[in-house]
Amino acid sequence: MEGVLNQLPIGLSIGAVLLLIALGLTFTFGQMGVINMAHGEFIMAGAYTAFLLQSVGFLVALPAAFVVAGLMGLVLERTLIRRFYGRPLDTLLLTWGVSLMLQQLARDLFGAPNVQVVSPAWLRGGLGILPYNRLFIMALAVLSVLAIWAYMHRTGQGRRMRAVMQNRRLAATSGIDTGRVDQRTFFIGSGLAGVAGVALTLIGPVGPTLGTYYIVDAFLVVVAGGLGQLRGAVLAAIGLGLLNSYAEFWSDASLAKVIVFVAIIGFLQIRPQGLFFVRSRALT
Amino acid sequence: MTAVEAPVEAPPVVRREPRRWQGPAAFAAVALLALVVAPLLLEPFRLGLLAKYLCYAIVALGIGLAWGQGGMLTLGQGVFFGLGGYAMGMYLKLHDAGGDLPDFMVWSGVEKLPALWTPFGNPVFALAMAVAVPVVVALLLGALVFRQRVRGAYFAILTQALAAALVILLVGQQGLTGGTNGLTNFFDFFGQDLAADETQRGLYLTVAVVLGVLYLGARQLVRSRFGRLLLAVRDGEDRVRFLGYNPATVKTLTFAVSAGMAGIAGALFVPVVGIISPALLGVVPSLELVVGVAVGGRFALAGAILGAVVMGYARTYFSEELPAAWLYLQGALFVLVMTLAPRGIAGLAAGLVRRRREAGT
Amino acid sequence: MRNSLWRTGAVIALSTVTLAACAGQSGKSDTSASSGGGNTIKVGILHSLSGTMAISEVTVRDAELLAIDEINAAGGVLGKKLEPVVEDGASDWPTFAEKATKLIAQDKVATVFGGWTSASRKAMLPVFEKRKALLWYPVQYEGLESSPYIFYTGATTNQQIVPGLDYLKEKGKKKLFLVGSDYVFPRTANKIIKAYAAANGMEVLGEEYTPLGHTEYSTLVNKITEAKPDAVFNTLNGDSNVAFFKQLKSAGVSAEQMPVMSVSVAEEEVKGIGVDNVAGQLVAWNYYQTTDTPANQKFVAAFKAKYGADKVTSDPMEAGYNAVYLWAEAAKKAGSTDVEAVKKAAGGVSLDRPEGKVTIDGDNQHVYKTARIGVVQPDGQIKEVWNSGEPIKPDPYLKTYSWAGGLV
Amino acid sequence: MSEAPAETTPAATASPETALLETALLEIRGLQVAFGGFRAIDGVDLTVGRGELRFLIGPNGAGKTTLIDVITGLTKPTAGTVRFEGLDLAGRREHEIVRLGVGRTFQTSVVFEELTVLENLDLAASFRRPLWSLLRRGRGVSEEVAAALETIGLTSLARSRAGVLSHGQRQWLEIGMLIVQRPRLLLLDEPVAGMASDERERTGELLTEIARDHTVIVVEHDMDFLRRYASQVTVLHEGKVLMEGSVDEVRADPHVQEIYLGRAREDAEDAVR
Repeated sequence: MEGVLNQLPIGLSIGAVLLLIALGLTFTFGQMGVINMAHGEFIMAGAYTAFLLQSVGFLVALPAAFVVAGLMGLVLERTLIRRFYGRPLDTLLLTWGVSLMLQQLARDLFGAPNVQVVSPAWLRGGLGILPYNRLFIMALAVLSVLAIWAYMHRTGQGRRMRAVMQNRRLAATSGIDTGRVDQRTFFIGSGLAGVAGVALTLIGPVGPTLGTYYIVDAFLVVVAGGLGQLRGAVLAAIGLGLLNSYAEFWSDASLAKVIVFVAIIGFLQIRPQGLFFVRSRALT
Repeated sequence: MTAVEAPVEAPPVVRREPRRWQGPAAFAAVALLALVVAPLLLEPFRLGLLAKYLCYAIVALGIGLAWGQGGMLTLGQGVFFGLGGYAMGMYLKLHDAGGDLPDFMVWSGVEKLPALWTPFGNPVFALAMAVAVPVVVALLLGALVFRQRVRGAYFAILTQALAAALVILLVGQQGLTGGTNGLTNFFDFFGQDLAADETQRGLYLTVAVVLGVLYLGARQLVRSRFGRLLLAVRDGEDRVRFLGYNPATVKTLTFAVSAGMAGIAGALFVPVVGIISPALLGVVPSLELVVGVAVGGRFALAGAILGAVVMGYARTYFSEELPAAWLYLQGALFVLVMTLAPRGIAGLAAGLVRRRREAGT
Repeated sequence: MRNSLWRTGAVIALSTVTLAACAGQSGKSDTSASSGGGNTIKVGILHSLSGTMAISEVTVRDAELLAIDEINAAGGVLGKKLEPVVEDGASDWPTFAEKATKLIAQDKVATVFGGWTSASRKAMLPVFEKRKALLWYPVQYEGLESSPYIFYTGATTNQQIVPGLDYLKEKGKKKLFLVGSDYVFPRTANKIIKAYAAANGMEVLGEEYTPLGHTEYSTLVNKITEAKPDAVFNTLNGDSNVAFFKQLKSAGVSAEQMPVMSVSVAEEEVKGIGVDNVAGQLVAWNYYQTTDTPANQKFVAAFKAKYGADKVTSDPMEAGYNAVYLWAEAAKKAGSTDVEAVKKAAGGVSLDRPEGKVTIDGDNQHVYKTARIGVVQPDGQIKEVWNSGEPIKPDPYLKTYSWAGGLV
Repeated sequence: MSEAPAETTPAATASPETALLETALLEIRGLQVAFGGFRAIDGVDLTVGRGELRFLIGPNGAGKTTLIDVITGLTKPTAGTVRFEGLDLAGRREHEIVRLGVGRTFQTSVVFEELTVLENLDLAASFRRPLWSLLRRGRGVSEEVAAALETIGLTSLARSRAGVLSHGQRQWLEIGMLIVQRPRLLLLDEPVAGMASDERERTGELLTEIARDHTVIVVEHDMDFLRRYASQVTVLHEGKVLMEGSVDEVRADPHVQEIYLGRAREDAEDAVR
């Protein structure tokens, strides 16, 4: 019985991980229609940043990873993705090519084996069933969501971002430099992947294939949550986290993945556009 | 309007109305090359590899149909390939076991042949299932997602998740499927020794002929009214509704056809290569198939086939010569093709032909 | 205009790739045609040099190449130098079969050293049996196999898992929890463990499998802590070990109260998991870098000299290194590299290797090996705490164990 | 998959003869549509009889296009009923409504640019064929399609890709595609928006010709066009029917004038969008 109760916080903490890895994607996918398969490799870049900076300090790695992954995203946006707006399926394949190259690059830079990232001492131990590092990840997820919300609703840049998101053409004719907004969006979305990468070093392996372990889950969260919807992503991540947690508790890890997939297909039967979506009158 | 629903990159401007004899002549030339020249020139090992690439080309043809013509980017084609492959593998396994339990069941602790396996002892049933199961799965998935107007990126991601889920399922049911090992160690193919060079040559010719027939069928489909309807659905699904058609039906049928092709390819792949395993139908192999189609040219059926063969050869070559560079090269090739030649080799070739024609007149 | 330039460039790039591929094929054929005689013996080395398994398999390739260098430096085999032909299995089982065919049919190698995963071995097995060629497989595996064309230089179950259980039993650990990746080796291993437990008054409280590459272990850790076993028997593979040990450690489960016995965690993996997460845990192998034999001191020194002082050596590497020596010795004994002659001569071939004395069992083509239980040390090395005293006779089908009667 | 073979003739979908006599072609009662809190349509009643040419006018945001969207199944109403030939259209999907005999065009024309003019028309004309028969290669031009080509004046461009057509030609092609569908109710959404004056004239003639043997509803707010081609007009304003009557009555109405005075400003905003 205690085990069943324990699955609740565990589910929430799985949800927090899902939310962290999917948050940046909600931006780039939801807002710009860019399906970035290299998102997983930005997570990896964040994790390697934590590896390189572990002598300096874990908390320093968070902003550093944000900047590193963000800059990688920015470069990707400027050099390649920019040419592909409005062609999301092509972008998907393009960024997959990029992700292959980034994986090999990581292999050449850091070696194929996993590297060791030591968790900071203050994250050892735990509260009840949840270790401190899980609580930290949950707190980080909450903070990230709050920061994003504040950015979008309380700053001029954020307002412009929302304007572009709702109606690109109107925003452009109203004098908003949509190119710059796109760059910023991509920087932030990729940067969030970097932050997720730092957090993941606490609980998972740090190696060249790290990104591939999370990318499909991240996309499922975005699909279930709806395009570009912050609250959709939050609810979907928590929902999938809980589902995962209980499905695995009562069956096993393999079956849990299949159950989650079936649940998402079923869910899309009821809400084909995800939890939340913006109504649109236009016809393609 | 969301960008997700934006139309795909427009195909070539040239109308496909070359001189009457050109198409059949080119087809005959390729057929001659594939059926006569290749078996004479290539040593058995290389011919076997070519047979493998041609199996992938059959899948690619289906992807070309679904993605190039119908705008449905399917990242889970490995699922259908695998279902076809497993159907064939189950028959071969039972045939080799000759009434006993297949070897892997013995070491997985299965004592009695599972009911699911029993009918696969019949080759006709197994062959029928190799096509029917993928088609039915595609019809079901298509009916569910297309009716709800799930499309574009959503559809791509769902098919990808399907591939991931199937792999996990296959791996988890070791007693039923052979787990990660998959099904392998086949000896006899309809009375022929699978290790013999003649058998492999015969298999190669079978694959080549099947590919040719499916290509002609797909071509007919593309040029029919249905093909135009498919193109219309690709470019304006919502508009098609107001022409009185249900796009979901059109897409589901096309998706099922492409799944059936992948199933046939999987069934042929098993005797050619001698193994079917979850690793062959997961997320990455499914994506690699799509890469091949993009490189060859997704808007032309022949381009899809060409792409699969070229990527197959490139993979073998680099894996023999520069294994560490393969990921870089695959990634780079892909980025280059998507940015510089989104219509692939076929698009480039069409462009060259057009330019020469313009220069000539 | 600019556009068409780009296009032309792309055409050239693509056709270069295609041409290069074709040229490569013909070049290959030429060399194979001229390789019939000469003063060298070609041997194949077939491991994943790319993909997920490259992490592990590259180190085995390095050890095998080291052995070939050493043998060549000592005069080669039958007066000829060994010439390695290295191929990449690309972590893809059919590719292993394809490359094995190439090595045998096109390069005409005398023997092949290769494979890591059971799946890759199963995929290669029909190729070697049909073409009557030899494969030396260097990794511990799930047993229940004895192909006449494969030599198994890693441990079979009675040389690793059974001793691991013996050790736990000796320490009074009666309640076990089984954790494994979802594939053949863990499932077979756990079947054996359950039979052993039933016969030895031990209890299996849970048996859980996770997909390969799984990284979310909080639910599993919860299941384990709720079941309260005396010990965990871990057959997880690869990256999953990292996530499992990190999450187990942060859940506050210590090695003292609930030790984890692992059979796929060696020196190389300890580095990736992080020593602090795995220190104090148990592992079962036949060889450690710290194993104290004269041959091992030589091996470790030679390996570091060739590949760098920071490199570690591990059990599969040593088994691969041994495989080359065992084959060379059998060929010398047979006076030929002919497959059937080598097979006949191999039985009884015995050498002092880094792990101690190894002897080929002619009946099942496995190797007598000494089982060693180790504890992970804070410096990342593994310290031996128990060994079987003498090499254990390989018994892939566990025929000599009465409790295993119902297994096969 | 099953629906296509079932409906092979237009008559198969028609309701019994008696119902035809008693009911109007289109009957809308108490229609409401809300987007979130915003009421795009707020209690509209509308009856269109057989053979009528009805103009729907009103400033931006009056609910004209939304009304058409509801009739054709693109938007679901919050309340109220839409009956076509006595059949309730609620819950029917777009293509099903088309199959009942309701066709429409869009403000921004969406023809299939990759297909030729002929192929576009052929596709529109074939929807009643069973699906399997579509697998055959369609060769030759049916009389119906040829006639439509003639009507819309695109015979000489029949084998050109629709992508090369001018804006006006596209609109005519759309109308042609609508004609070959043989609908019993045609809904045209701003057919002359963005057209040059000679194109407008040609479109007007086309409209008159079609209206001779079809029931047509036209959404338009070009007053000039209205004056020349309209007879019966319904004015919508803020989701409600403001008035119905002849063109002259409507133009003389002070309310309507008041609404349309503000139009210049809204048009400017429209251009921005």
